[in-house]
Amino acid sequence: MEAVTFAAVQTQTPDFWEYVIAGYAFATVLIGGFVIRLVRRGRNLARQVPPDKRRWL
Amino acid sequence: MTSIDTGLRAAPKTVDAPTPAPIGTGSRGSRILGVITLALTGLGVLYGLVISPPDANQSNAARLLYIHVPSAIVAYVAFGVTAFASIMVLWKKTETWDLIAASSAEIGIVFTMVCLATGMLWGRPIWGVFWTWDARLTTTALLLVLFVGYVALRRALAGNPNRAKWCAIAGIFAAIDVPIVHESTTWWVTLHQGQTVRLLGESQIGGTMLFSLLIMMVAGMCGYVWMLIIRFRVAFLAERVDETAFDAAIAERRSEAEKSRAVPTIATSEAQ
Amino acid sequence: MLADALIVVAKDLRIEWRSRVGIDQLVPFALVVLVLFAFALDSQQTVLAEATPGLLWVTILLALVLCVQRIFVTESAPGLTDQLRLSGLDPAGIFLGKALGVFIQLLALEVLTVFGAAILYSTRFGSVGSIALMVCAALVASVGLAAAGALYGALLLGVRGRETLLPLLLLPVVAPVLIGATSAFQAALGTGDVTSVQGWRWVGLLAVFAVAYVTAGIFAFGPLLEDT
Amino acid sequence: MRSVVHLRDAVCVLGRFPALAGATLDVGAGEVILLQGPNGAGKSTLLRLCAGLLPVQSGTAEVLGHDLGTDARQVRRRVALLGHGVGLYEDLTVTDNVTFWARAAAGDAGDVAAAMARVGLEARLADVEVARLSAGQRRRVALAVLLTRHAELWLLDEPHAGLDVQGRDLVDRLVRQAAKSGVTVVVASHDLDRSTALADRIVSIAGGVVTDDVDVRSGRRGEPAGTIDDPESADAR
Repeated sequence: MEAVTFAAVQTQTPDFWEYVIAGYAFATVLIGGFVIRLVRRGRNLARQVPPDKRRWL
Repeated sequence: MTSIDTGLRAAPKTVDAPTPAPIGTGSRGSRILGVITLALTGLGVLYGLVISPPDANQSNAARLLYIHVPSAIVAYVAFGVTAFASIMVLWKKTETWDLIAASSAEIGIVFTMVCLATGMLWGRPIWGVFWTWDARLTTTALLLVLFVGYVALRRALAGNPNRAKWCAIAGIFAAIDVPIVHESTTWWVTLHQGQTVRLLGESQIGGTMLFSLLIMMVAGMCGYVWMLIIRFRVAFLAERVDETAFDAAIAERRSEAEKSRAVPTIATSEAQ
Repeated sequence: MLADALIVVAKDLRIEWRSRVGIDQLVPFALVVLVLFAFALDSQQTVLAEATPGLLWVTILLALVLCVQRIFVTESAPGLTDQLRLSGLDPAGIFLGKALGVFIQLLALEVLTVFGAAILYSTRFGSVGSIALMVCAALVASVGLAAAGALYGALLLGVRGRETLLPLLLLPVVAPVLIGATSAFQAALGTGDVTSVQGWRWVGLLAVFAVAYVTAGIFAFGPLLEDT
Repeated sequence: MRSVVHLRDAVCVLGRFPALAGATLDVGAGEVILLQGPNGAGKSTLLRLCAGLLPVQSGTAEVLGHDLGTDARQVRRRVALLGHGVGLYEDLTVTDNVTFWARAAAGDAGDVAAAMARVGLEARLADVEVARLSAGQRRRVALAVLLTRHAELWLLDEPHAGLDVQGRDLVDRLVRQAAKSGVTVVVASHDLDRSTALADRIVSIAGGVVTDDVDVRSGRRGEPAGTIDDPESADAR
């Protein structure tokens, strides 16, 4: 039953590239944005802290 | 866990090296890991979008799974690390574990959002709907809300000396909830609706596809460890900045006392 | 620990009795929500009858947030937390007392909303067995809700933005109770396709939640109140 | 002499603000200390620290023989704090309030009646809700609560504030009686005339450190906070 409806869907839209691109773009923007903000914040903060205190543990 | 520890422990060595102080939060260890992550991600995307064939049932939509599945795994690992670190905060009472818990939770939120978004984009063409009240989806969505609450609590408690402890308690409570949420949503779904998730099981995962998935998983884990290291360092630096401000505040407070040292003579002579 | 809990709960109930916030505000609020659901869904009562268990428990959850706010607002008067920490009361006792206070108020609200639903949504109650299921589910669910509520209420005592943060933190945590209690009520009222055997399994899940949160609360309240 | 309060360079932080920036103070058993200093000097913080309610950031802080860093809970049961906030439930009556705190401190109905009689809370007020009391009356109720605790160390923050003459006399009387029975009392006050008549020593505090310490009877000025064993503790910085 489901396989039938599914097959119907598939013949109408043979590829789903728009969804794939959207998904990859979303992941890139979100993770990339997070990373860029993180690195910038790190640089910003590092400037305010003397090097001897910049030991990571 | 071990990989994180080594990553963090290896870092001071590079910082202590006689080179000028690092500009940012990078160290040699983290840079190597970052390059590996980028390379793996690039390879993974190449495999995922170009080399691997479209799935027999799902056509190109299967390519979304190369992001979806790894991000789900990373998200769960990240929240697991937060829960573990929260326990360690209550036990060892160290700043390190508190910062690890906070950092990991934030990264977990990012990956959960990626996981949910790609899941929805996959669900629309394959299931016909963006969202279905499937047990795993519901659990993941609740997990996101729980840890968003955790981060909100951290922000609200900024500057509070008890923040580490209170947030650790909130983190543990959020984590306790996860298995209960999972059980309840599983039962709930089995009672209400059935088949939606079956499609994935039917399609055979071929060699190239499996390889793409594996690469992305490794890339995701490397990325997680890298982000954890950097996020931890950012949090660590933020604490140091606060400390410097605190030292200045102490000095200022004491100079206040110096200024008023003349005053007590009046007060005491009055008193006698 | 239990003696301390009784001292605290006696005090809280006395405050409730004297201020009458519960009777004057909480009960009308719950009834207003029930009426709003009726406005929102339909006047034909078919959807309402189907959805009654869920609507009941959403109402209870909203009331829980207010109830927790209220029972901890009384503790936020100047100097009170200091005195409470100086008092020598066992933190676990304070937790149990607070949770018991929420529990008693919730039970009273549940009885009232069930009657309210019976009238407004024309709910039909089934056999003795299904009523027993409802009573048990409500009792066990309330224990879990009260424990989680008391814990997060204390966590946010003295935090700025507490009013908005409490629902954000508390409501996702009690989501399993909503699912479990709703399903158990569906089994009892026969509105869903949940059998009564499954209904009792839901009570089991609610019990797991209740035990987890009561235990964790007893252990976590000490450090929460300790502050040092 | 065994000291009841023993602070060495105690630093205490409120949020990110160092309310105490290295306070050094010793208080002997049975002494009555007047704590004076400008607003924001750290008096209230010092009292709350001594009650075991605040964490010690650095330095030593011992009260009643217990280290505040490790077992503040042991201290809390044995001290009484009269703070700016009176710590009463608005919706409860006077009797209900005193009874609740007495029961919390393992007292009984006898304690409640005795305490209320001692602070002169007439029967008329016993069944009035705290919300309807004046500031001075609330202070009296808070004093009754304080008495039910049978504490070894009293920490009074501006006890005279908001009280009429009879009320102030009552505070002084209670402090004298307490001191006679061996209770140590630390009073923070701006009402110097009254408090110096009461106190054995006057400790000045400013900017979160102890700046002066004078014995009232001998007029002798000790090094700040009697730092015999550690002369440079407070001045060194």
